Amino acid sequence: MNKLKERAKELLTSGTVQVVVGYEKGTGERIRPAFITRPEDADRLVFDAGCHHNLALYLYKHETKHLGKIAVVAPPFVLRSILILTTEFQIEENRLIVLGVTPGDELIEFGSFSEIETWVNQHPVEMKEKDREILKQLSAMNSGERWKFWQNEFLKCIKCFACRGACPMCSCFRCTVDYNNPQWISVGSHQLGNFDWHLMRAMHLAGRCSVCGQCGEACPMDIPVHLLSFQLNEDILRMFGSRAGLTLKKESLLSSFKPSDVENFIR
Amino acid sequence: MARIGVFVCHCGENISATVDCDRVAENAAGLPGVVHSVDYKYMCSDPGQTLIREAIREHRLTGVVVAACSPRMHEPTFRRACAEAGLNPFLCEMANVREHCSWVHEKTESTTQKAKDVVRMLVEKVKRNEALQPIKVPVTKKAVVIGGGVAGIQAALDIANGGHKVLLVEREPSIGGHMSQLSETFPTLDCSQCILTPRMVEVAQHPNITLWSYSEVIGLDGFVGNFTVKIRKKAKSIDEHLCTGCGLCTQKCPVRKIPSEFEQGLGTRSAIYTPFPQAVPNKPVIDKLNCTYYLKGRCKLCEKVCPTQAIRFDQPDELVEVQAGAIVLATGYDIKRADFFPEYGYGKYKDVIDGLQFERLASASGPTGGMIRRPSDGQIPKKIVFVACAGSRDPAKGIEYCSKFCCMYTAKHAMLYKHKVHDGTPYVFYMDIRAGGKDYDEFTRRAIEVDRTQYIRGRVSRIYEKDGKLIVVGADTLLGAQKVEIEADMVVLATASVASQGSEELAQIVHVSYDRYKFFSEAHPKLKPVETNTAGIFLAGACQAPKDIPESVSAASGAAAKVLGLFANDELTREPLIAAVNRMSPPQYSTCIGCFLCQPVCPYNAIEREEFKTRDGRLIKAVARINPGLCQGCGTCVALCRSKSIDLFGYSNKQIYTEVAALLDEALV
Amino acid sequence: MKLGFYPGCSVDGGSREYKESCRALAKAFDIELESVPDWNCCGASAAHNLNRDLALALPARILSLAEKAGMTDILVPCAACYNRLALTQHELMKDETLRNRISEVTGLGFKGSCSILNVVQWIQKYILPELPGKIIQPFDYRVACYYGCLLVRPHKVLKFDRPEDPQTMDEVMKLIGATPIDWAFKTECCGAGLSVSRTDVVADLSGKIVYDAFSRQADALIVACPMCHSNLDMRRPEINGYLKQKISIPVIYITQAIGMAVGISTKELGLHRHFVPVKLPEKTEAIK
Amino acid sequence: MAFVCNWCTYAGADLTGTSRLRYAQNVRIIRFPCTGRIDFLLLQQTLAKGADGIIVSGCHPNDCHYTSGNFHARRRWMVFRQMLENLGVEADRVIFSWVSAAEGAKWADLVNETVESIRKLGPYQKYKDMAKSLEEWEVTHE
Repeated sequence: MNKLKERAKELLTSGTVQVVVGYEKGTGERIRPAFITRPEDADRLVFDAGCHHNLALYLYKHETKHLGKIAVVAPPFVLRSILILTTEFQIEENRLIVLGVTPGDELIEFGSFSEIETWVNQHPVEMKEKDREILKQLSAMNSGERWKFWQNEFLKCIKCFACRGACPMCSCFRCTVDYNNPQWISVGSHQLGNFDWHLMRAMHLAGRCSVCGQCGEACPMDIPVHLLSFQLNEDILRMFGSRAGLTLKKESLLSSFKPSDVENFIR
Repeated sequence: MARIGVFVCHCGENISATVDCDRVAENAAGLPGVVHSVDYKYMCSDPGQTLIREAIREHRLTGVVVAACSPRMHEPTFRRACAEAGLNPFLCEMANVREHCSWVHEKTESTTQKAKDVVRMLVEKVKRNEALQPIKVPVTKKAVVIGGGVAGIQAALDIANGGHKVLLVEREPSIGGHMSQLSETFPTLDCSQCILTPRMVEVAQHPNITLWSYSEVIGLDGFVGNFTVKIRKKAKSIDEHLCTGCGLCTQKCPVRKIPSEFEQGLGTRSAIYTPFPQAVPNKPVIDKLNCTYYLKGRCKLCEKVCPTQAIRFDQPDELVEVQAGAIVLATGYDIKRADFFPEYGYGKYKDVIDGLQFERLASASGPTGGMIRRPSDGQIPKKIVFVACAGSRDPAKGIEYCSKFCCMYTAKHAMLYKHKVHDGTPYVFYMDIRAGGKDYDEFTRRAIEVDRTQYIRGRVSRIYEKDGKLIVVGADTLLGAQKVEIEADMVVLATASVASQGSEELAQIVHVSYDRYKFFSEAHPKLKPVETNTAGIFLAGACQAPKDIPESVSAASGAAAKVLGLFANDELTREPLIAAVNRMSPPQYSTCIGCFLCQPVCPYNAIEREEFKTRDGRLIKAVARINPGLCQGCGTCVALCRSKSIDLFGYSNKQIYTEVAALLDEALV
Repeated sequence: MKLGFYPGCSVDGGSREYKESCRALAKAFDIELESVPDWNCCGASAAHNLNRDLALALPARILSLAEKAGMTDILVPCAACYNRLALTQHELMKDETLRNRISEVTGLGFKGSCSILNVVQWIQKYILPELPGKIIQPFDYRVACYYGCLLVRPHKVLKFDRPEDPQTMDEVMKLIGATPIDWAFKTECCGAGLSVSRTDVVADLSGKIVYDAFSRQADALIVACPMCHSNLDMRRPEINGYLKQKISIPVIYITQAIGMAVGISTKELGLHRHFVPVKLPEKTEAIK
Repeated sequence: MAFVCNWCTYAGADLTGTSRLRYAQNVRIIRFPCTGRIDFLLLQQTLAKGADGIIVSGCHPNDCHYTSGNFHARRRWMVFRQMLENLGVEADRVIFSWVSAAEGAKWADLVNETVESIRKLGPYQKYKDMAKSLEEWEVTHE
């Protein structure tokens, strides 16, 4: 952690970067994202297991980008998000320094994005025990039970869009839900509107989700929305043998195809 | 406020037999926005169309729905009728109540109900139609043909004979391509040069053809009818207007040991050279990489001997931009070489050669004057082994396709060999003999039966040198996979034919798609074999896939016919049913965020990057833009776009959404 | 420097001299070879014909143990072990479901973070940089480098050298002063799997290899696989019987050859353990 | 409700007509340029608006008028269908098919079989109930 602080200080002092996006102590025990622009503030940086925000979210926002070159503190899920966002032209390699933090709290400074690619491929991530448990239950359910499960969950949704706000992949500035001619997704937080919203969101994340789980973390009503994407990710792996966030190749799942794709339902 | 007219056709009794047309029209009249609704016996007849025209004028209609047959049948008819009455044709829609309704259902209440529903859907859709203008683009009636092999020559001649200007671009110093290297051609065994060189001369002399040899295409902008082609004319270091092609310089040039490309390395050439005696244009170029003057700064012998003072050592490369309406790609193929076959010792043993090298050995104008002699010691080989499918049809080598012409030329080689070395024995290792084509199978049978070529069905696993012989180890699968070892004097590998060097770069320059083997992709494998996905760019010959001479020539003529068809018009009119990315005021410019996930989806490479910059050149935002000249309107990008920033004219989100809603909204039923 | 080491059964048993020469060479270059703790059989030659899970689980356990021990590079001198380990890593890395299943079988996690080195790769990566300065007695002989079947195949997975007419061993031998000959049997089968059961087949297959090297005046055969070695060396009486000729070309491990060049004693290199005595021509007679 | 592409299935359904093959009446066809144009949101909307079943049909693989639209569509449907299943939606109500311009009879069979199978499943009450929430919401927010 000291290494991280030192390196951040160095980068800021030398003027290599103008802002370091990292984590700091917030109110109480909470951790919050930090935007360090002065070397003397670098001591505020922290890093531990509680650092869960997906900082990739801030890397393409106007507010951070206009500060200049950025350095970001990146646990594995941020690394994967960075790769996806790079393939989608939202992040430029020469405007970003990535300070990777391994699960063993080691600092790795990546020389290039292709080094990140190699690293993330060698370090697969594990799902949380709790998530794994619910997914197991879900896949054991029949269709009707799953319907009930999600209907109950969605009933709680208040359409605050915190899930959207926490997700670095929701990079559009006008979301489909904000589109009103035609009104694809009803604005109100009623059953249909909620259902359509979550279905649409999961579809738009298909093949793009880096499995950080921040959408679920952000939900004030504790809906496990992240599991929609997690489960779909597993299905995608089964169907297409690929996972998002492991490559710099510009071949997003739904914008590519293979003539040999195999399905069993088209007559 | 919308003023829609509905016209229900009886189609004689074709519709009215099962659908109650009166009631359909009556029901339509009650729909919101419909101001006029009638039914008639034959809408498509003259009186029927007049009915529509008059109604448009009388009721000042803003949209028309014709409930009749399939739009695939009469949509153009009714749209024309609307246009004649002054209504934008794209404000006319058809409700299919014949093929999709009256003809497929019994006469019941619900059949009529279905017709009502369909009309209602289309009424709702047409309310949201926009007046669209057909896209008109002028056509520059000049074609650029890239590649001067037999396909390029044929395409250029056909277009030129059709009365249009052609620019033929060839990267080598002479046109002629691989065909000019061949000795004889199958299945007639007539001499390749004898049939090709007259065509080459015709190209050089044709008033409609400009030939730029030693030139390469380095850029392409624009779209069908309006391309700008950037070409680099490499410096030949001679003044072509002064040079008479006397050849004195090539005779006197002191650098003589350069392996000749034309002779496939079996012969040599000088540093100032014409590739072969019948070259077109028959004027030399200086190979700067080997010329003593360019390497060491002195020599200039050619300059001294040139009777017309045509040598120009300081000549620079020339960059030229050319306007063209159509482009024909005819860049041909290459064969796999050298270290691709370590198991065959190709590139290591001098007497293991490839098919093109054998062509040169067998050619009367070749390095041995047409005698078959081993490259190593000049001996006449008494036992010669031909290996077919060297690399082709071999997943382990990464080339899974069949190179197509090797079966035929291997049979030809065996024959030529036997005709020249009467006491020699030719062996052919093959996987299958693929001799589909006019007189082709007869030809291979002749090689086997008349010329006694030993055909062994099996593959060769290894070739190695031992005591001056080449030991060819293979299997004879027809004799129970028995191991065969032949002590040969020479081996000829029918190496796989592959996309010509640089074809991937060229494809990227001109924006055509290519397959995983880097061959250019046709627009449709069956019905559009010479078109590419980029309108106005066509394919001729082996740049698309391995092709023999007759196939290359027919493809070239096909491509030329397409170009002539295009040039028959002064303007191109295209249906404006294309996609577009929205635009809005700065600083947003568009709801598009420039993720460009739509880019790989487009089969036509129509999606471009548009950058908005400040006055001092700083990038504010990059967003997608759809080139209206390239878009064909499939709409795949529209469905993919997450932020709904792309829409498709004629099938817009609004239109289709309301179609769905109109059918299912119970309030309207 | 410390490196992971997976000896495997051959090298630990019948081909002791291979292990000895590896260790001797490592020592001479200040490399400590640390065996994978509690290693097991890699399952080569038998397991993958019988049971896919077993064939994957055996090497997976070895690799997992190596990962747990913090090893990043492991040297696997036996070509068959190398092949099994590399194939397993490849299969498990490309299929997550399979990876999870096999991890359950071994009860150990699998990350795939170890890089598996065959002996030539190990030499290239760790020995070559220091080598030029350490050669005290150039290995000035004509050598036939014999790669065998497992070192370079399947190319798609191993991505090591080229599968036909490979060159890496030749390049290494050139560096220690040897003259590698161009010959045709570099990757032909020696009959490894039949070493015990069908010595007649071995005599035929290995015989051709030995004869070609002999007829092209090689002074020694250089190998990198204990099974190749035992067939070409231990089965020499059968080979000679088959060839009806007495050929006494010695078969030397690449590690032994380098060891000799850098002056390690023949005893340390285990040269005395060979069946065909390692007799090389006197330097003056050596054909250049 | 049937979503079809203009070039293959729409033409195929035309052929059904010209061949005078009979099929069930309760299908309504919407013409698209290509299956690639069919947004999954449209399918979502169709169910929300009360359809009991959907047919989506286009050109067979390799036959797309636009070369690859149907391949992209296929991938999208594979993911979308899985998503529906994960959410407990009765995915069998959305039928996907390839019907070429020459397969008039296949179109008739497809419609008949689909209508039959949807009839067995009955009206999609669960979804309709959920969709009712929109009307209720609209009333309270008027």
